[in-house]
Amino acid sequence: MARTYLVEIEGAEWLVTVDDGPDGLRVRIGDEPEQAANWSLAQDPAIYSLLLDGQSRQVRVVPDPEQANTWQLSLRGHRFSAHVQTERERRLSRVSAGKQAPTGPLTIKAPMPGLVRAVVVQVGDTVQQGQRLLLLEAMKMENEIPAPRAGTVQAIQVAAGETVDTGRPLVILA
Amino acid sequence: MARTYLVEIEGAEWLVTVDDGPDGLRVRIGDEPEQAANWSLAQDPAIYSLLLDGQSRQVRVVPDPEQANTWQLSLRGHRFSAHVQTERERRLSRVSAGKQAPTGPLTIKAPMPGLVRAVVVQVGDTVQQGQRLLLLEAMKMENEIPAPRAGTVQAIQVAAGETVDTGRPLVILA
Amino acid sequence: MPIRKLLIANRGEIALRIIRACRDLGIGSVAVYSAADRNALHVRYADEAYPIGPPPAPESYLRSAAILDVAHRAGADAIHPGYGFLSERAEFAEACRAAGLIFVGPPPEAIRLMGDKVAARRLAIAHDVPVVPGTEAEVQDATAAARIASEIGYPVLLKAAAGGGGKGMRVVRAPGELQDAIRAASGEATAAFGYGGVYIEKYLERVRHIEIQLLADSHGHCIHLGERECSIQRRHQKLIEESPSPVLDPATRAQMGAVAVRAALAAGYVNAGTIEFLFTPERQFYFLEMNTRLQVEHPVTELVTGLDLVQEQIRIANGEPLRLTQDQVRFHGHAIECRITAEDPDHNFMPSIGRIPAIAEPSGPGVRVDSAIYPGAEVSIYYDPMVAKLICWGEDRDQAIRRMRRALSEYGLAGILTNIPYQQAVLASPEFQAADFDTGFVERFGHPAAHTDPQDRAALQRIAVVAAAIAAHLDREQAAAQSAASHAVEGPAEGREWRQGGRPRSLRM
Amino acid sequence: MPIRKLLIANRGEIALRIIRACRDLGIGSVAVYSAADRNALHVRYADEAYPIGPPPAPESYLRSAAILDVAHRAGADAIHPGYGFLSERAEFAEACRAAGLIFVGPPPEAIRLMGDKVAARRLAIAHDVPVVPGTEAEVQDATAAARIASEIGYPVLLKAAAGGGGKGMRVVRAPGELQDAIRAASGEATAAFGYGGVYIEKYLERVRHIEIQLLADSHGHCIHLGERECSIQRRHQKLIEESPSPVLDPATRAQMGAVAVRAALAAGYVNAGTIEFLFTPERQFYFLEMNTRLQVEHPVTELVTGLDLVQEQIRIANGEPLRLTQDQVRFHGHAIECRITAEDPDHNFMPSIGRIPAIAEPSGPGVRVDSAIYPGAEVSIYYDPMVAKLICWGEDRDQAIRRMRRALSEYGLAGILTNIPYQQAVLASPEFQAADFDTGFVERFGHPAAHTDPQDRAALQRIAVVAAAIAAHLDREQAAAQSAASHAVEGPAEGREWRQGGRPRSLRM
Repeated sequence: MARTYLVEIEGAEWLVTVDDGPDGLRVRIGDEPEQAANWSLAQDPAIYSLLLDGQSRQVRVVPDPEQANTWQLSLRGHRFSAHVQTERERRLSRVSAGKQAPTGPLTIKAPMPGLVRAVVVQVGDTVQQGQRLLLLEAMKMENEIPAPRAGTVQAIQVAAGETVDTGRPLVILA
Repeated sequence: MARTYLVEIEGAEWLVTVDDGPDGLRVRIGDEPEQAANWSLAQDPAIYSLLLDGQSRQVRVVPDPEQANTWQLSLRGHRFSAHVQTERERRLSRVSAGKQAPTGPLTIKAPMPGLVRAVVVQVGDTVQQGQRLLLLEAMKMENEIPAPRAGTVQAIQVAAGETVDTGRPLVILA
Repeated sequence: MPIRKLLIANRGEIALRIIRACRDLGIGSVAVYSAADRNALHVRYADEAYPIGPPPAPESYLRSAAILDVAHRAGADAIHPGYGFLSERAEFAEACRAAGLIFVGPPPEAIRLMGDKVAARRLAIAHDVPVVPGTEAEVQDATAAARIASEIGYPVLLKAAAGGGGKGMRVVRAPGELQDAIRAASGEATAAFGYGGVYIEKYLERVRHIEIQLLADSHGHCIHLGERECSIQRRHQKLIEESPSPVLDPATRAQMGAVAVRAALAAGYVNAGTIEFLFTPERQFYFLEMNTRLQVEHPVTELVTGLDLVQEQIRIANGEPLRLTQDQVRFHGHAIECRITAEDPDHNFMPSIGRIPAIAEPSGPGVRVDSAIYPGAEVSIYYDPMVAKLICWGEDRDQAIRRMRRALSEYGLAGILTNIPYQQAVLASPEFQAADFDTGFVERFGHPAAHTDPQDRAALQRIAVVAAAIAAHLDREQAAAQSAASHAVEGPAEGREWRQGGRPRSLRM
Repeated sequence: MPIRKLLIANRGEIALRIIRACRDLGIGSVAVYSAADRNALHVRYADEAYPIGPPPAPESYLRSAAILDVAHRAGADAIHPGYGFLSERAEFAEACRAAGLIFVGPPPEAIRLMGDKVAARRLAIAHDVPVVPGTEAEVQDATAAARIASEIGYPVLLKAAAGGGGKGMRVVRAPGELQDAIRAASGEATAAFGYGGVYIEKYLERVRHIEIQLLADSHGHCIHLGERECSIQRRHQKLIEESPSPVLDPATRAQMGAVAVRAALAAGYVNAGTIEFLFTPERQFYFLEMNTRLQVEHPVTELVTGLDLVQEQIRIANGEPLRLTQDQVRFHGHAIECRITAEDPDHNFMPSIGRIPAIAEPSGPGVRVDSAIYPGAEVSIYYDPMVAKLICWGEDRDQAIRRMRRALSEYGLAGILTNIPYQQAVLASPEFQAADFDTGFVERFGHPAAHTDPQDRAALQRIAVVAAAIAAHLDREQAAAQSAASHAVEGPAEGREWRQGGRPRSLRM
C-alpha cells in the first residue's frame, strides 16, 4: 500500500510517498514525478542496493539504536541520520512529547573508553558550544571532548587520571 | 572432560584424546606426547584458528550435511573428510549397521542442475568404475558423469535433452 | 565527441574492471543485469543499472536488442562488450553503429573477417604470416571430414569457425573418434556462438601457446605490447598466463610482434586485439587465430607495461591516436595470472555451484585480484565457472611465482570448491618452475594430489585429524551442556530442535 | 648463516606484511599476540603464533623479555620489529644481539644515536647536513625553555627526544602556551616512548615534509630509493604520502639523496631507514630526523621502484651486499598512499571503536591494500587507530589520484567510522590536485563537508531521503505482516518479541 512519510534529514524536511505496488516500489518526492525504485538487500549486514529510475546507489541502512523512527544511512562514505514518520505518527509523538519537559540538563558521556587526562572546566563555568570540557586519552592520542551546546557546568563527575568506559557521565551542563 | 576418539581420514585411522582442562585444550595423538591446543572461531562461518604447540593453522570445519559424525575440513586449499566417533559410539553404530543391507543398488544423482546432452550407456550394460554414463551440460561445458563403482546398469531415469535439478536420479547401478 | 557514458554489455569481474576504468577516466557507467545478478557488484558499482532479462544468457546478456534499448534509455553514447557474450559478434558491433553508438572494439568488418577462422587463415597466408597446415573451408560432412583428416594426418584438431576460448574444439587422435568429436564440437559451438560450423587443422604436438597483445588506433597505427604465454590450458581453457614468456628472446619477440602488427593492419583492425600463435619446440611460430576483443588475461600485460588496456581501448574508441610508439613500450618484471574457477579438481573439474558465505582475498605486495565475488554471492550454472583472477607481479619470474603461491595460500572461498589446490600443485611443480611445459601440460599433469609432497600432505592430514577430533569433542560438550540446560528449564524440546542429527546448528552454513 | 625463521614483534597490517615477505622468501614466520589479537590475521597467517600477554601494549607488544622468550622457544633466529612498539628501542636491538638473534634493523648504536634527536642534530651539523635552527640539548625547565624559545623566535616546535611519528610534538605560537604544551608533549612522549625529554626547534611555516628512503648494507654501501612527500599530516600524523614528490626535480632529488646517504654512513647505519627533511617554499631542505626502521608508508616506494623493502631488509640482515647500485635504481610512475584510520572526521577525528561486521575492499588495476581487518574484527582502544593502508599506482600523478578516489569510493567498512570521507575531500580539492600544499594543509583545510560540491551533497541527500523512506515503509509493512501472522497463529507474543521499539530485529547489527 502507499504511504506518505515526513523525512527529516540535516534540518530539512521532505515529503516522500512510497507505493508498494504489483510492479515493484514506486517513490514520489514532494510533487516531483513518480520514480521506479528497486530495493534489494545486496549483502549482509544491511547493505542495500537501490536503483532509482536506473541510478545505482549502494547504501547501508541501520536503525538508530537510541532514537525511535530514526535511521542511520551511509552512502559513498557520507553519513546521514534520517527521522521518518507518517503524518499520523508525527501527531501522536507531538502529543506525547508535549507531556515531557522540552529541555533540561544535558549529560555529556564518554564516547569511548579511555583515560581522563585533564578536566579543563570547573563547576559554574559558562561554556560556548564547541568549547572543550576535558581531554580523554584513547588509542594513544588525546581527544578533546567539546560542549555539544552552550550552557553552565552544573556538575563534573570524573577526575583527571580516572579510566572511564563508554557511556560514563563526564560533565552535566545546565 | 577427556575423551578418546577414533578419527578415520583417507582410509587411515587415528586415536586422538582431547582433554578440555582448566588450562585449555590438550590433545594426544596415539601415544605421542600431549600437545597444547588453542582453538578459536576466528571468523564466521566456521573458520577456526588452531594453534597446536604454537603451530598456526587455519581450518574450516563444517559437519557433513549427509553423513552423521562426519566433518568436512579444508586446510590450505586441501580438503579432508573425517569420520569421528568414540569407541562406544562406534560399537553402537556397528550394531545398528548390522541390521541393514550392507550393499545394494546405487543411484547416481545429478551433482548440479544442467542439461542432459547424451546418455552413453544402456540398461544391462556392464560398466567399470570411472566409465562415463552420461554427459551433463552446465556452465556451458559438457561434464562427464562417471560410474562411482563397477556394476550393471539397472535403470536409466533421464533422456538426452532433459533439464535436471541437483539430486535428480540419473542412473541406477546394480 | 568523446565518450561520456559507457554501457557495459557484460557481467562479473570484467564488467567491474570496465566500470573501474570508466571511473578512473571520469566517464559515466551503465550496467545491465540478468535476474540472477541483481545484487552483483557490477550492478552496485556502476552509476546506473538496468535489468535485461532472466538468468540464461540467451535471454539476457546475449539479447542485443534489449541492451541497445537500455543504451538508448540511459543516454549512453558507447558500449563495451567485455569478453565472451556479444564481444565477437559482428552483427552486434554493426547494430551499435547503426544506433549511433560507439562500439569499444574493432569495426564489424574486422570482427567478421578474423572471426571467420577460414578467412583469417587466408588473410594470414596472403600476408606471409605462417599458419598451421589444415583446411581452408568448413567441413561439409563426415565423409569429407574423414578424407581431410587423413590427408593432413592424425592427430587433427576440430575448431569452431565462429568464436574461440576453446569452446567447440576437439583433438582427434584416430579416425574412429572423428564422428563423435564433430558432433560434440559442433554442438558446443552452436550453444556458445549460435553457429555450428567447424574446420580441421593439423594438431601440433608439444607446442606452446604464445599470444601477442596489440593496440591499433583509427589512424593506421598499430603497436604490440609484448606477449603472453598461455600454455597451461585444460580443454583449451587457459588456466595460467604469464608475461613475458619464459622462452622468448627479444629478437623472436620483435619478429612475432611485427608479424602480428602486419596481420592486424591487413585486417583493418582497430582497438585492442590479440593474435594467438603456436610456438613449437623448434622455435617456429604459427598463426592460430585473432581474438578481436579484450582478453581475460589482459592484466598480466598491464602489470608488465604499466598501461591500462581498458583506458587505452576507450581512448582509441574516442578516435585518439595511440599515446605510445613501439619504442616507448617498456617492460618491467614478470606477471602471472591464475584463473580461479568454481570447479572441483579432485573430480575431473566438475563445476561447483553454491553460495559463498565468506571470502578471504589475498593482498599485499605484488598482488592484484580481479573478482566480482562478494560475501553471499551465488555461483550459478548459468555462467562461466571462472569466478576471479589472481594476478601477481614480481621483479622476475621466480618472485612472481613465489608471490602467486603465497597469494593462493591466502585465498579463502567458503561454500564452493575451486581449482586453487590444482593451481598450487602446478606452481609447485618443477616443470612449471623450469618453464618446461607446452599445451599438453595439464593433460599429462594428472591429479594434484600426486604432486603434493607426501610429507606436507601427512602434516596437513595430522592437523585435519586433530581439528576434526576437537570439533567433534566440542560438539559433544556443547550438546551435553545444552541438553542439561534444556532439561532443567523447559524440557527436551528446545534441545531437540537445536540439535539435528547429532550436530549443532551453529556449525551449519 | 641466513635467517630461516623470523619472529615478528608486531601486530596488524605490518605484521602481516612481514609474514608475506617471509613466505615469499621461503622463511618460517613466528607471530606473537596479545589477548586482544587471538583471532587476528597475523596470528592466522603466520606459521607459528604465541601469546605474550594482555591487550595493553606495555603488557604484551612492548614486553621484550616475553618476546625474546618466544623467539627462544620457537627456535627463531631473527626478529623483525616492524614500526612502532619496540622498533626504535636500542635496548631491544641490544637484547636481541645478546640473545644471539639477528635484529632485522639497524645496529643498536645507530638507533641510539639517531633516536637521540639532539645527538642526531650534532651528527648532521658535523657532516654538513643542513638543520633547522634550534636547541641542541633537551629543555631542562620551564624558565630555560621560555628563554630558548624567545631566542629562536616563535612559533617554535616541541619535540620528543625519543621517538617520532608526531607523538610528543606540539607547535607553540606564543609564550603563554609554552608551559601547557611542554606538559602535554612530555606526557605523550612518556606514554609512547617511556621517556619524557623534549627539545625545541624553530617552527618553519609553509614547509613540506619530504623524506628519503635509504638502504644500507653491512659492507659500507648505502643507496637511496628516492623520496616520499608526506606533507598531508594531522597533528604530525601522516595521512597521505606519495612518491615522487610533485615538487622535486631530479637535481634536488639527487642532492637530497646524497646528503641522506652521507648522514646514514656517518651514523654507521645498516638496513632500511628514512631521513626526513623539511622543504621550504624557497626550495631549501633541512634535516629533520632519521627514522631507524621501516616506515608505514614504505609501499609507495615499493610501487615506484619495484623493490620489496621487507625482502631487502631481510637480505641485508643476512649480511648480503645490496643487489643494486644507485644507478640501477629506476622509478616508474607515481604512487599514493592513504592511511585509513578508525576516526570520525566529522567530530574532530575522535577514535571510533567497535566491531567491523562487513568489509568491501577496493581492488582492480593499480590498487594495493595493506590491511589486517577481517569480517568480525574489533577495533579496540588499545592500539593505533590506523586500520589499513590503501596504496594506488598510476602512470602519472593524475592517474594515481583518480584511481585512489575510485578505490576510496569502493572501500566499505561497516560498524566503525573512518577518515575515508575526509581523504576523499582532500583528494578532490584543487589544492591537493595541484600539489599546492604544505604541512599546514590539514589545519587549514577544515571540515570535509565544506569541500563537498553542494550539488553532489544534495544529490546524496535525496538518495538518503528515499532510502530512509523505503526502509521505514518496508519496516512497517513487515511489522504489519508479522503482527497479522502472529495474531492468527499464536497470539501477539511473538510479534512483540520480534519487534522492539518499532524496528525489526532483522535490521539490527
